[in-house]
Amino acid sequence: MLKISLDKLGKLFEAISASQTLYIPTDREDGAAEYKKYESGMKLSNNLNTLRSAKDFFFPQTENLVDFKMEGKNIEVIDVREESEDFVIFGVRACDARSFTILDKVFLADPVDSYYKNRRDHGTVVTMACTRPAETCFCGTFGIDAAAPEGDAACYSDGESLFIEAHNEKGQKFIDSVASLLEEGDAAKLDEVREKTRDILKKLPLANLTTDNFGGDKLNEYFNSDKWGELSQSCLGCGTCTFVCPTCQCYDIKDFNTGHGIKRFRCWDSCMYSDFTKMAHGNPRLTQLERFRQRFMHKLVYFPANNNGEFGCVGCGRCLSKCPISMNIVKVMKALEVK
Amino acid sequence: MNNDTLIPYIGVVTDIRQDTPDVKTFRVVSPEGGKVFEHMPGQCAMLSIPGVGEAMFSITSSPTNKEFMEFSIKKCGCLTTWLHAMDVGQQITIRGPYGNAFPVETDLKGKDLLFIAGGIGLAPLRSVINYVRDNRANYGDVQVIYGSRSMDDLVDYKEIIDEWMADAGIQVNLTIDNPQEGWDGHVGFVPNYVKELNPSTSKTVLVCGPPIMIKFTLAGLKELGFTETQVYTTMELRMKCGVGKCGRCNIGNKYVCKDGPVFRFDQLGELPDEY
Amino acid sequence: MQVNDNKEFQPLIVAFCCNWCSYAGADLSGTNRLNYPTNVKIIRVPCSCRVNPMFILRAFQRGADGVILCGCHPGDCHYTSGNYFTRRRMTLLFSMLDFLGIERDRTRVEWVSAAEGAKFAATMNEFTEAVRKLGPNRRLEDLRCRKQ
Amino acid sequence: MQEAMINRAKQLLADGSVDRVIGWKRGEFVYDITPAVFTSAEELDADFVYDDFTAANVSKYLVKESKKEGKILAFLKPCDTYSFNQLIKEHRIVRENIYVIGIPGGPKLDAERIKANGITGILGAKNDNGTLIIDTVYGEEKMPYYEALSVKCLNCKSKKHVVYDELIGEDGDILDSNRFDMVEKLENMTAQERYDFWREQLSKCIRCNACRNVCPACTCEKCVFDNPDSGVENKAATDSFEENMFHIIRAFHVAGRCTDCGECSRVCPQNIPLHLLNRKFIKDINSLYGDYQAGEDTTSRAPLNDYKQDDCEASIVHERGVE
Amino acid sequence: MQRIGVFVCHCGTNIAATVDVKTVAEALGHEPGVVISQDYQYMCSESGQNLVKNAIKEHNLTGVVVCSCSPRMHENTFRKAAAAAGLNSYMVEIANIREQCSWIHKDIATATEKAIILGKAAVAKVHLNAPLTAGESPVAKRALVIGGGIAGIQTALDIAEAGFDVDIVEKNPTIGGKMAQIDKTFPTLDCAACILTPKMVEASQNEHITIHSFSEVTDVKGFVGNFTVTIKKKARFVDETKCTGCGLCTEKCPMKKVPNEFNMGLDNRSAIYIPFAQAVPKVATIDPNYCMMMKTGKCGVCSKVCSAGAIDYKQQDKFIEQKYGAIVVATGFNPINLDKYDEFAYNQCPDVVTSLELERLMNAAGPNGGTLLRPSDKTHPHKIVFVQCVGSRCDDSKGKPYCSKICCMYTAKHAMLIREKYPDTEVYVFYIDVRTPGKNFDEFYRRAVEQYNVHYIKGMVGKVTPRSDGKIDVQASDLLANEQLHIDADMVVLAAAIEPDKTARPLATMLTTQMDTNDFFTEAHPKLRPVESATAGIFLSGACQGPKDIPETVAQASAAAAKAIGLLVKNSITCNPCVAHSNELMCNGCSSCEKVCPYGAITYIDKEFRMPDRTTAVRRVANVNPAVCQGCGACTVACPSGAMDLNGFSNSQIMAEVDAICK
Repeated sequence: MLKISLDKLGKLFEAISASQTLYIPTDREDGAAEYKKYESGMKLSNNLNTLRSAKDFFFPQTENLVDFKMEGKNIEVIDVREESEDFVIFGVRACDARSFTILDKVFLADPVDSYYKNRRDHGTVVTMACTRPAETCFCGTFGIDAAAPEGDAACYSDGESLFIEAHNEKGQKFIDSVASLLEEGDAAKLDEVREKTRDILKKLPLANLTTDNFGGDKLNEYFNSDKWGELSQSCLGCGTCTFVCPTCQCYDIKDFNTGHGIKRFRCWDSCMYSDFTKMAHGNPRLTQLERFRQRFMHKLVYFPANNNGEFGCVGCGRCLSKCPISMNIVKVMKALEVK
Repeated sequence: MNNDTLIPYIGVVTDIRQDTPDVKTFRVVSPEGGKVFEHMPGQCAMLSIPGVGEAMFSITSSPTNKEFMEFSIKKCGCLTTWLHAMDVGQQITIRGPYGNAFPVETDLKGKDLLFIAGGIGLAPLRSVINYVRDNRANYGDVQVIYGSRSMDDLVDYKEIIDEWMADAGIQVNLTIDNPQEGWDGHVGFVPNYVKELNPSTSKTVLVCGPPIMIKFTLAGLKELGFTETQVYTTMELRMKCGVGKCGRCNIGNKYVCKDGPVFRFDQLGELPDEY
Repeated sequence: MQVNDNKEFQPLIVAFCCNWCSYAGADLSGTNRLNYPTNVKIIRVPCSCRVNPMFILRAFQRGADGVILCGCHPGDCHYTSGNYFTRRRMTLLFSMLDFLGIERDRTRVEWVSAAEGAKFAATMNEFTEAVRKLGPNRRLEDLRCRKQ
Repeated sequence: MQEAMINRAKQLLADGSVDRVIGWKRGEFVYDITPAVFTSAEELDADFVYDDFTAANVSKYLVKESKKEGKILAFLKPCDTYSFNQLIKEHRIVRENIYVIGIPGGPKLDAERIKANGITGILGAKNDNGTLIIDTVYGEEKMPYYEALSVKCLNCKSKKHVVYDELIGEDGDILDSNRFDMVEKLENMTAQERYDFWREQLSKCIRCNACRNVCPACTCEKCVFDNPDSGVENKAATDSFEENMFHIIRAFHVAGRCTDCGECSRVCPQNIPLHLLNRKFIKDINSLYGDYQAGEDTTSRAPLNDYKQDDCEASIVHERGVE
Repeated sequence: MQRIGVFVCHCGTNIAATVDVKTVAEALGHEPGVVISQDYQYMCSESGQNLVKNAIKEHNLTGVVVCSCSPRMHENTFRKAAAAAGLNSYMVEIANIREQCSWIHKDIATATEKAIILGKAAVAKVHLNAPLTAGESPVAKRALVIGGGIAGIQTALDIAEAGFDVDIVEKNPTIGGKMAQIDKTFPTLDCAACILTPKMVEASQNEHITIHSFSEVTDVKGFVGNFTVTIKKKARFVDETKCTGCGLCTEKCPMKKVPNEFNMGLDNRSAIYIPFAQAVPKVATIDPNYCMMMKTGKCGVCSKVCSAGAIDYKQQDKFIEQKYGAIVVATGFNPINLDKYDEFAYNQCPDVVTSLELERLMNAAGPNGGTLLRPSDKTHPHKIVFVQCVGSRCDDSKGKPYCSKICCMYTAKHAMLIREKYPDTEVYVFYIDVRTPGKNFDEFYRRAVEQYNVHYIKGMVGKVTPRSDGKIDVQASDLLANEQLHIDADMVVLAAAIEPDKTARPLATMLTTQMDTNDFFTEAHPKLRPVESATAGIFLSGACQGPKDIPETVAQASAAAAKAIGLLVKNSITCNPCVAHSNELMCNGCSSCEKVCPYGAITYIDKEFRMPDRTTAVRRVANVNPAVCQGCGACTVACPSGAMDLNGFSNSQIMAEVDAICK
């Protein structure tokens, strides 16, 4: 396997960013990690994961869809789409890498979302295997191996060097573009590291969480569970879980009148919001109970029902640490499981 | 880049017809003339005035009409108020067609059809009725039971009288909720009228109207011996994208905009009660 | 004097004027033919206390470079107390904008009575100049609204 | 403390004084505690928790809970009692339906602050004379206790309960806090520096509305930012302006009503120091219109609904501090 | 969407010389919703108005924008024109392109550009205008006057004169107020009783006037034209309808040691009493704090001697509720309490008196039958010192910051009367300034100095010390002579500041009227609406609004009456439709709006709502009374949820204007 010494990472980043835009997770002042466009001297974060998920790269919080110009009774439609530039997201964790597969199932399903596809086509995902998972991690629940992430190319660290391997053509192209910096290395030590990681994963508090009970077949049973009331009673109805979630993809389309034209944009929306399904003559999801239920039913039941049993959660643990009142999918799964 | 379904076309409103005090029917063509796109009966389109709003409306004209599309729109919100105030010649944006359609070329083919509509609920069915009329040979008996609050609230009344009632191929039964001067037809609620008329259970039913009417009509049909697999309806939920991605019209594992809006009642029964 | 040199930056000034004093004061400066720049556009409100902070932010969002609020002198409010509330609200709002690093000279409250046509014109001249010096509002604008 | 609270709650449930108890429920880890309503002794015994990580202010839940039938027991920390009082003052909660037990407050620990120190896999934590000893998947870790404290507790303004029906533990005093230090520090920066500071902070905003939805002062039936008819509705911070707009207007709407409970900053997933905006208003109000502590009482006039004929002019903003 | 007509006025050349009106009309014609855009020489002329009217009919307009002079000039003209053409008059907006454009700008290009923008803002606003209808509310044809002093009496008489029923509520057993206690009036020196008592009698005999003496207002509900007032008739233990006022009871009453309020406590009265001979109503009142019967149950003399059988020891307070269209406040004033003024020894020496006490001492019906005697030893004082501004124009918390206005003149009056009657008496007046603006006032003062040789000394009295020999040592400074003085006075008279009656503050709260920091009622406008309070339907009469002498009081009383009559003659009042209204679905019931409303137009009601989940819930929501709201909009900003909005100047309208201007 090809490798590069960890102390030469800077050089690697320089080389990548010379030809295309590179995003790496880097530490913020408050200690949290976030993806930033690489600039010389920027350090790769040691944090396990970024505060916001990597979905922003393909499905940004807001994006302009189309512009209109209004003149008298006439409307002019202005297509604002532009071909995306090539970019690399480096250091994506296994959970986030899987989230792209899930988002693909939505946005690349017919009719293809050209905005998403445009960025997906031009982005190369380079993942990074985890070595220090956190207590909130439960990617294993969804069959994700944090020590062997997906992505176009994957990296593994043995503490001294970073090993890189391609998973597909795009990944290979990426490796080829920086091949001059890489050398052939002995990946023997990697297995050791990987085993160690897997041992830790097994010891995590949520290691035994399973999805065995869930899936599309018991839809109404889960829907009608009497647990929802208790689970949702303290939900604030904010969108934190939705917005930090790597797989949540609901959006709203809105018009903004700039004074000299209309910009139609889409932005993230949350099924937790009271006006999400509100219509002029009523709202099918009247209370927070229904809205809360929708989010978890979608991830644990509806999504798998439509996608061959694949769940709409990747176990990244962001909602576990970010929910203002610490209600989350794990608690929901455990509560429903009891039944 | 390929055209994206979220980027709309321009439509020109060439005719506006006041159907009832709060329903107008708008005729829409492409700026170059002709229809903006083809559709099947029961399908919908997203109409919008940029800056005002965008909403899903069922296409009330039949696909067999090759010149224009029509939309019967009830004034109830911001966008519809705007649409009601506009003049002929106004451009709007339009995208679609969205959703499934009534299975006119499959399950409904060769069947005796019973259309039951209440109020503005006639709008989506009108597309099917005219489609059936234009392909009359492909279907058996056709009966339309249509009711509204009053005479004035019967949408497309002129077409019903002038064309449908004059059409020997279909039977039309009209009713209004309360007696009214100048009305010598039936008076009473649609569900009751259906029971009174006691249609043959061999018919396949297409029903559309206010939720309460649908509920009682379905109950009445069951009493008459109809099964849920015989009855189709079309649903309305808040929609944004129209292509099953934005998440708004999600009921269970279905998206109304993509998997609907036409559902058979047995399919609806499998969904969680959240519509 | 008004300068119409195209090269010079022409700020957009939105002035909210209360109907009873300041709007009348503005009328008076018109009646007396006292010039002030065309940059100033007046919006009439019943009382300065009708001005919601959201209106002021809205003006900045849409491209205003300065917002001035004029009302009756304290104690002279047609509605007895409106401008006292205005004063507190605007003091706090301006202080907050300042706290966020928005240039202070883009906002102002001035009490102008119906008799103070000259003061109105002078205030507008002065304020327009102050804003002109600051240049275009960049810290509180909405990029989408920027004129091409 | 937790024991005493559970016992008292059970007593009150048993003798019919209250029908429900609002408190906190233990989670999967030591720190993920969820506000919850308990209706039975069994539930209390099983799940009720009150410890160093129990930070959530439950007073806002009483807006809904107090309108339900029956009486509810609420455990309120000193800072929560201020929010509670303010809600009473604004007629948002039905006092008769609530039995308030004042309980000692913080300082509380914040798991996010522990994690910010690079400590991960947290399984437990305890204070050992100023050092926090954290049990993790990766073994024992240590950090200064002070650095693990929730931001909202660092500048505690009061340990006194301003309202209660009974107390468990002793009442404290109003503290001479240094809560305005950071505001002052910002005030002393140049306008450009302040602008840069806030741009960096507010550009992190993801408009999740957690700050608003947790805020005990934000109990509007419909928020202007959710109301399409308000003209300022916005769902996403589509432009830097909207990031500013949302936070300025939110702070303005709670100015004179914000009790400085610190929940906004506690819940912000992006760690934006939102409380500084509110504190700026509090500081201004104190210095311009006289000391005022929202929630201290239920009768005083809020500073923005009040005036004095000799209030300072708005131009004071132009005259003071750093340009 | 509206169908809007735009009408651009040339105003001769007033507009057209600087603004290219054709270009303006052309540009505005392209705005959305504008179906016709025209310019015309004089839009306000009859033919101009016809142009507007015809266009409204012809084009079926739903909105009109007139680009012309200030709306303060012709907004009403065009509103009327619109109404005449069948369009709601509130669908008209004016773009001010004269005063705020053509007249202040010189360059045609930029002025035209600005005029277009102003026009666009008006068009944007009209798009969001809604037809408004002025509501009407009926007027109860009855007035309430609170306070039965000269102000209240005059107001009541004037209102009654116009044929309206009017009630006077007086807290004391008799009407008359302070004027009844005064001996002579300045500057004419005529007898106060001689001019007041006929008015009191007139009031009592007027068929339109009902006097509720010994009564208080305890509750006020409602709004202009429609107040509901609860009046407490305090128990006087004498049946008013039976008592003939013969006075036998007061003579026979064994308890005679009650300080007589009417004479400022300078003599005593009986426990059952009639305040003074000309009291109206002339009805006895039992003072339960002193009555033996009431205190011990043993006595009953008055009951025995009353041939009318009017005594009723068991009488209870009675509450009556009455509807009024207008309320006049005439609660008057009182001298301030001088307890804090140790330096003047008011509490230590009976011969240090206030001016009002001096009035009683000199009054023929007073304790000494009109002979001026020292209260301490009933001897004639030979040296009297008057101290001015005791508690007036005072910076410290003991006194009042304002000038009490009447003291200079009454002191001159006192000095003059004393010198006239007792020429052997030396009179000193210590003053800061002598203020005599008023008809014949300065002449009056000069007579005191020049004709009566009153010693006016500009200076302050530092200390007043009663001496054991009965004299009073007055230490003072003469600022003009720059020397310290010691005067051995026999009497010292303090011109105590006056302050509003203590009952005014709670009353103001009930009436939701404003008061200043000194508890004087605040007038709606200090210059233009001096007798109206800011709360519609509440008028101010006399010294409750500020210190006043008698003629001013009477003038204001009549003015207040005129204002009240102006209201009462209407069968209903047209309300300004540009008022606030609350969207109950969004209202939090937090009371912020109520707190900032200067008119008390907002009340809270508990209303039942159908919740979206089909349950019902009772919520506290704000309710604006459109008859009381004046449309300032303070509440709209105080409301965080935006539930409160203002007709005619709605949030969306103003924001649309902002948008249009910034476009």
